[in-house]
Amino acid sequence: MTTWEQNPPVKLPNEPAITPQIVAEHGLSPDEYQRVLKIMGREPTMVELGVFSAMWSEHCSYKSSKVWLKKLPTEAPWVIQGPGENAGVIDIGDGQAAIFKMESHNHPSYIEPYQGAATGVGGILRDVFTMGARPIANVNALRFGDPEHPKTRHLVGGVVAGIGGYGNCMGIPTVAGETSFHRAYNENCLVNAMTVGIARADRIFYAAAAGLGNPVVYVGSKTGRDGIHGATMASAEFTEDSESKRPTVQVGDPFVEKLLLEACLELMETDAIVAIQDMGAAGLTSSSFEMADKGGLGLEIALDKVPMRETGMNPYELMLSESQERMLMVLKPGREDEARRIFEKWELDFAVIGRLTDTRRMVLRWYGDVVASIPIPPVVTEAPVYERPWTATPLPPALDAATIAPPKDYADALLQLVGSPDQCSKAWIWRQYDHLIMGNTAIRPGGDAAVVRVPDGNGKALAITSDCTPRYCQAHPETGGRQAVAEAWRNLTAVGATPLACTDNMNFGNPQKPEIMGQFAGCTMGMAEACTTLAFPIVSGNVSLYNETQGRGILPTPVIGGVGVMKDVTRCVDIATREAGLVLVLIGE
Amino acid sequence: MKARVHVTLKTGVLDPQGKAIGNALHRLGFPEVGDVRQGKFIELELAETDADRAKSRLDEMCRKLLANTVIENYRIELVS
Amino acid sequence: MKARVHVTLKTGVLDPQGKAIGNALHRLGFPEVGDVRQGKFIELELAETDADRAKSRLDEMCRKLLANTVIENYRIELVS
Amino acid sequence: MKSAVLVFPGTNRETDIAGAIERSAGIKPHMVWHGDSDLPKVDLIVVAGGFSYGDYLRCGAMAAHSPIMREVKARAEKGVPVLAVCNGFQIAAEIGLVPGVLMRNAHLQFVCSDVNLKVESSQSLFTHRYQAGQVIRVPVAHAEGNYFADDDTLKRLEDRGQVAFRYCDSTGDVTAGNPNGSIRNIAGVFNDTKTVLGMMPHPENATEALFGGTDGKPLFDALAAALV
Ligand SMILES: Nc1ncnc2c1ncn2[C@@H]1O[C@H](COP(=O)(O)OP(=O)(O)O)[C@@H](O)[C@H]1O
Repeated sequence: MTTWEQNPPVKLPNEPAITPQIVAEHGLSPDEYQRVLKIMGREPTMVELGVFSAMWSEHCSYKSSKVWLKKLPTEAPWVIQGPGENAGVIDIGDGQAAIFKMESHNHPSYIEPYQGAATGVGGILRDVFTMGARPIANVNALRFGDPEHPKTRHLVGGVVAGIGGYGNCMGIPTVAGETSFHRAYNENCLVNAMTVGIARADRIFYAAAAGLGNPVVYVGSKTGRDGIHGATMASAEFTEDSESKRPTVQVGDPFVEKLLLEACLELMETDAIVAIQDMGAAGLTSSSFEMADKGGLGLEIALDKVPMRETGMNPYELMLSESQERMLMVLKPGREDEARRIFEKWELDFAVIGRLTDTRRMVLRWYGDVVASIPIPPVVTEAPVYERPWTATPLPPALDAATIAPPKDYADALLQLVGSPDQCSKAWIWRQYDHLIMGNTAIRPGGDAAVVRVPDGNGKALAITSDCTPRYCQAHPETGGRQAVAEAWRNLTAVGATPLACTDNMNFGNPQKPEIMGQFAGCTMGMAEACTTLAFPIVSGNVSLYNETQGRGILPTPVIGGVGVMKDVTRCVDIATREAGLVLVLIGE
Repeated sequence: MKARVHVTLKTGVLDPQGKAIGNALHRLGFPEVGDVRQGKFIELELAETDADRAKSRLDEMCRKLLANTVIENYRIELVS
Repeated sequence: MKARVHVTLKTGVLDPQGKAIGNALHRLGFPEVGDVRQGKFIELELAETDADRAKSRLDEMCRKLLANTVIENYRIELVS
Repeated sequence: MKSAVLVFPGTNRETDIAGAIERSAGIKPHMVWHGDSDLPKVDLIVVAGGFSYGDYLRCGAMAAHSPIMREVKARAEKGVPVLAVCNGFQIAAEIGLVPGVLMRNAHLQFVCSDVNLKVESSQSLFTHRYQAGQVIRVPVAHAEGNYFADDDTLKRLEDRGQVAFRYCDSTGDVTAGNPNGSIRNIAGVFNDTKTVLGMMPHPENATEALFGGTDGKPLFDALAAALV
């Protein structure tokens, strides 16, 4: 028996007994709770239950999607880091790497469009700069309900302002995106944000902790009671009353994030950092577990040392808070003061909150008392993984063109088409995004793909695009998945770039329904096939399930964020027809 | 009738504005300043003479537009 | 001591935010709404017990930072 | 030309403007951190764009009271030229280096786009490489660029030729092309000695052909030529 079990954790004052109802409120099935009991060998405390609930949420564990995501190709000679880290990393030549990922903030954006979208951008930016990259471009893929729906206007306005508000203040240009409308998104808009950053290929920072006894350091903003249970919220279907009883949404502070970016990059110039991980969904819980697990070590944290925004916070809240603009780092021993000086210069909180141990346990202390002691590997390796039943979506019969009446007036039909919400100019959106800051935007939003010069990159540039056509995916997921990848690839080639790799954001309905799981399976297989054929691997991504309201799912929406490179930015081509008299050529079938 | 609506962030919700103002006041030599919170207030003219009805309409406006009750509280006041 | 500062745009200065709120309320079915003005208010905790001194310090804060007196008026209120 | 670019914690266009200066003057500016007390002896001080202190209260309000801005003001009063762009303009207006204030855009949205500007005066060290009346195209990117001043101030500005740039359409019509509601389409103003220029548009983002065009470059060329 270990010493931990001789001294079982103390409970919090007024801690309720764990009932099946409490287990269910934590989003754990009875079966999953049995696994918890087996791993712990005793009944967990509330703090421990909270940790399991966060770690085993759909959002953190990918329990429904994992088996399918494994089918995606993730390798190529130019891939430095595939899925599994904060973001994917590819080699773009000249000793430089591009680091990128896309992430969803769908549920929070529906509830509080401005803050939900803003913190979505904040989260993806952190994913990229934790790896040592300076972000150089943001992208966003948006899906809203019927333009006539009473909520749509409010959601569009708030989401666009939120994305702009965060990115503009950070000083990162938002250079591309896509926006479309369909009634299936009426009660469930999609907000997917992508960031692309540049780092030195030999200075990438990873999350794996190393070095027994090394200090574990908390930096950034203080922890408040924001979004407690947010990670679980993102994994549960919306119900009619979720608008009234919902938990708090996080508020972002882009100014603090800008400081955090500069402070992290400044510290990364030294060699003081061993590992670094941002605190995103499930905050301190997932960041600490990931770091310790990847390093094969244990972690002891004094939760009372965590900088707190409010009085009376308890260990449960500290572990589950989703306060924004925070990071966890492991430093080399003795480098704390050097790091502290940098973070204090940028007026950020800095606290040594723990040490690495060799116990492979997560031990959480509260003013000396142990309040949780959890073996780390089984939380990760024994996390539930489901092979959910699925039914393939049949290929719909081909439409007989003869059954469709020709338009009475072709000119009018054309006008209707270009004036439709999906086809009309999206300039009113990207005008609200600073797409020029940094002075490297060669092709602005409005074309097939954006082209952004790489700083200190010998004149080379990245091409960036995001694409998906949900109605194709609905009609036939495999074809839709293939098409999304192919479109991204084509958009990159169309501006003159060589496509290198992509990130994805899988937005789907309730995976416990076989037909929804069938959409997921189909899209993934289609994407895998296209990515393999085009040597266009997926290096990072995100899954958002349960996008469903009152039993109706959204359209299957696997958004692809593609990145390509071109050696000479002056060779890029946009869509403008510059002079009269030029010849238009149609290529392809 | 004239009404005033105060919208404030709920306690516990991060208030970056308030925090920034507090820091700035400290830097400017006002060390006596403690916690700072920023809110907005909205003054409306209403073509309505009945106080009760006005209040219930204002309540509806707050819930529909003026405040997001997920993160904000509101307070209604009839001024005249 | 707790204080509240209201900052409003001077009459004559256009208030696009107020106007936008007014329009949105009309669209949402509140035709009774007339003129709308938006302002901000700031709540501050002060480590100060003397009301007069507090007021004069707050006045200084307003002139130095909280309001831009070219376009804005401010009003100070001690709450407790 | 020796120059200094101020960097507040939330400044984010400092590299853009430093690049533009280097391209015209051939020498890198000093980047001066807001917390550093001493400002180097330079020929030009630049207050760059961004969100100095988050700009949560009013853009520029907090930065205006920083110690470094006191120093900038003192130097400006001695005649050292100051170029204040976007957030820099907001800060400069807050401390009275240039007249007027910048309010929230009339349409309430952030606006990033190319705009046409009419050069109102070529009689300054900033604009002598332009022709008076010339229409140039440079981008704006701001949420609070709605210039406002009272009638007396406006009259004084007009009488003394202190309006540097106005928004206009491609033909130079200054009753059109206003992106933010600025009074009399004013996009940039000088102080009364024309040694300080505050402007909302970003000439620094129009200094390379492929990246926004080159209509902003003459401004930096002009400074480099005047301040050798
Ligand atoms: N939310 C957005 N953010 C930035 N740019 C956008 C956004 N929505 C659309 N765009 C830009 O507008 C253009 C047309 O958008 P859309 O019709 O949605 O995409 P596509 O042409 O790929 O089908 C694209 O160049 C795209 O980059």
